[in-house]
Amino acid sequence: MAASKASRLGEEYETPKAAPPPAPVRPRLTLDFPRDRIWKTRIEKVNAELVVLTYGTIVAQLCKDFDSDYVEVNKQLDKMGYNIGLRLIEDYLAKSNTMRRCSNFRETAEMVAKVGFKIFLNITPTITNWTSDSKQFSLVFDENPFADFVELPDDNRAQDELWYSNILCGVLRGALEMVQMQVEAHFISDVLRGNDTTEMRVSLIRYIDDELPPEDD
Amino acid sequence: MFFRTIFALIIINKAGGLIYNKTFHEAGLNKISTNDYLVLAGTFHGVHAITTRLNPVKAPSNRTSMQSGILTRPDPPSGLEVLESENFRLQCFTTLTGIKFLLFTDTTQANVDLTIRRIYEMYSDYVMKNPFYQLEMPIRCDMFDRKLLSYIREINNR
Amino acid sequence: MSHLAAGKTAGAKEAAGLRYPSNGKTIYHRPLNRTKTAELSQSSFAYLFSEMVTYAQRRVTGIQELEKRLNLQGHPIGLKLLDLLLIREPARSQTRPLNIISLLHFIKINIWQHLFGRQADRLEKSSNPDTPDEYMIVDNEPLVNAYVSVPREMSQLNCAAFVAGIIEGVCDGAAFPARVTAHSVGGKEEGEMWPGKTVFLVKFQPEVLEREALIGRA
Amino acid sequence: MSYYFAVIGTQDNPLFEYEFGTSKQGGDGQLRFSDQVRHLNQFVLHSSLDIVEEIQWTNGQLYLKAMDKFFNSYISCFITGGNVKFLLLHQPPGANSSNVIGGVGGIAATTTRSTSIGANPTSPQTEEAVKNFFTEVYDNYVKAIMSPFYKANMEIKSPVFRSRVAAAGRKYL
Repeated sequence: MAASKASRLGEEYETPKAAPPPAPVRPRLTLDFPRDRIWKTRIEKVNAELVVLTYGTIVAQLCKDFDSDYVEVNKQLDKMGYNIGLRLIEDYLAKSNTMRRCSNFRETAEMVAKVGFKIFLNITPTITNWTSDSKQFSLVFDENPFADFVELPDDNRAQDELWYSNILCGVLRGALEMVQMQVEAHFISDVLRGNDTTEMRVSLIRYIDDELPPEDD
Repeated sequence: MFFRTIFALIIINKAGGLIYNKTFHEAGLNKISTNDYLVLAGTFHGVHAITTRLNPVKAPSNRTSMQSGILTRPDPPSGLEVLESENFRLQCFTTLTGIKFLLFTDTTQANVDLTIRRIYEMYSDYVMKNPFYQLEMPIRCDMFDRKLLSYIREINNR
Repeated sequence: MSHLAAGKTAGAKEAAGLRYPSNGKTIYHRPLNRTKTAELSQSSFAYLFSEMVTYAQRRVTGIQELEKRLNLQGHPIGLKLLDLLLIREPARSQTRPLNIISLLHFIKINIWQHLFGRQADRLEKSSNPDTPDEYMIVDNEPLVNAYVSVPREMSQLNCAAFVAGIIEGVCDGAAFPARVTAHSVGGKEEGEMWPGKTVFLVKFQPEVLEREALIGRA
Repeated sequence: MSYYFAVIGTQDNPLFEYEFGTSKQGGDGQLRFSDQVRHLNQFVLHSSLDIVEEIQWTNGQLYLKAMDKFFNSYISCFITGGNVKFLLLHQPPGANSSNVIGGVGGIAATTTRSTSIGANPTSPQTEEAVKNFFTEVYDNYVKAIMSPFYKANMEIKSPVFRSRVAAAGRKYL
């Protein structure tokens, strides 16, 4: 299983070398608000099914508007997510009391998985499959609230073309762009497609440093 | 005499544009024109940008670099944070996304940090979650005004 | 009535249309009640709702059309919730609403409680003798509008049209076809207690009242 | 003993059909309807919709029990919140030749005929068994319609749903 997974993933990105030991992660949150406490005390909550059904109706509407052109639906979902990400980052920073930015991408991955996903979707995806240059990782979702109640259309295309939760890729892209990171994110597997896991690949393209001239060296 | 009073709030977008200004206590600060506020916002933004570059020479480089095989970047240097006159104090809070919240208060005002952070939370709720608000544009959100006013009133009447 | 195309004989090999994970886990394997009391952040809802409104806005020309679109997006949710909440009722109270009042109570109590964590604030019948087909569900502070400030030039708009669509879906599903619209009635003055107060106007089709009269007589 | 089960949409359109034989009293679950009978069954089921319409506004229960009879065929009904009907047509053994040959032939005779499920379509045991079958199907039906891609009155094509109905049939009938 592990071997087949590796070979499958191998098509998607550079062959992963044995990842170096993770860099020590300095805590970026004030001790007053560890993440479980944030979820319990600082987050206004609503019934999960309201959120899940609302997402479902958005995806269904897009499929209708774009005549089941799933490639286009993926794009639209990513775009919506991007717009959300641009705004959601402020909530993330305000609620988590984050005062300093992550010093490297490994730290960013930790914050995304353990704080971001926790406070917005109450899940903590697993970070895995780092590349040796620490610029790409995967988020593996054991649980995906958006996919509750979902069975993709049986039209011989949806399971090959539609990434049902694609909005999440856009959210990551938008949110990280606002804190000066250009990333690329896409799903490489989804249990809704019949895969055994739901996995998103996230890559750092570059740090956006607007106060410095573009790197010339 | 007014002690412990919040006079006004200004919000400046990433590009230095004034996107919000509200005076809470008419008797506290003399009225200045919207144009003056625009100039104030732009000027503060510019001065802030220059002060972020005014680092002691020996400070570690501000550049992204490789450290033990990982691309690393340091925290951005903070710029001007407080400006004080005989009659008021101006505190600036810059978010990691580059928005500046400027709070004008009485010079003896306590807990300004907390107040600004609470305002930031309101901004993230009532501005950023409003489908009719366009990023970087002037803020016209009834709900934000209402929540902000009642919060500040509570502090000023304390 | 014609037979459906799918295989009819017991034990027939299922047409392998959809693929499933090797652990076999599908929606059919998860208990329906798994997420009954689960919670997610209100922010997540707010962002999705906000994007739904923004997206809808790009595809319409007027406020009425925008409300219609939001209504359409809520409608299927109402249809689904009707059965989802019914199946979760204890067996003895598991009954279909047979008249307008029990249907509206189901909406005011069960639907609201489930979606918004509290009942709707009021339920009223139109006092106008000309409109015996109209009912009003009042929400002082619709959760969907928690962070929404409608610009002045669009003051006719109430984004809770989405909720109106959910209500309409419940009514249509239960065979009480109706048109449901959302109206802002909160005062705009400062110090107003419920500036976002919303009335959901439920207008039933004539056949619903006719049937109700028939059943009443029986 | 053979069964014909159908889910009927609000426009009287079929959303799902499934025929099966009993698995009780040594039944092998195989269908024993002749082609002729199968054709007739659809007609019988459809005509019972009129009766359903009569009683659905006087009885708010989901399970309406055996509410119609056509010669020796009994039709049990269950109505969902969304007014979709589950109809189950069942014939007691001996009702027609195809049944005698099959389902009942293999009876192990540990139970008497009068109390066995199906032998007496209106007995409390049968009512209970059919109810359990409907309840289990309802659970799966709700899962099917919860999918955002499911629209009202759409045919239910999921193979998992079909296998779930089959399993409920084996379990209770």
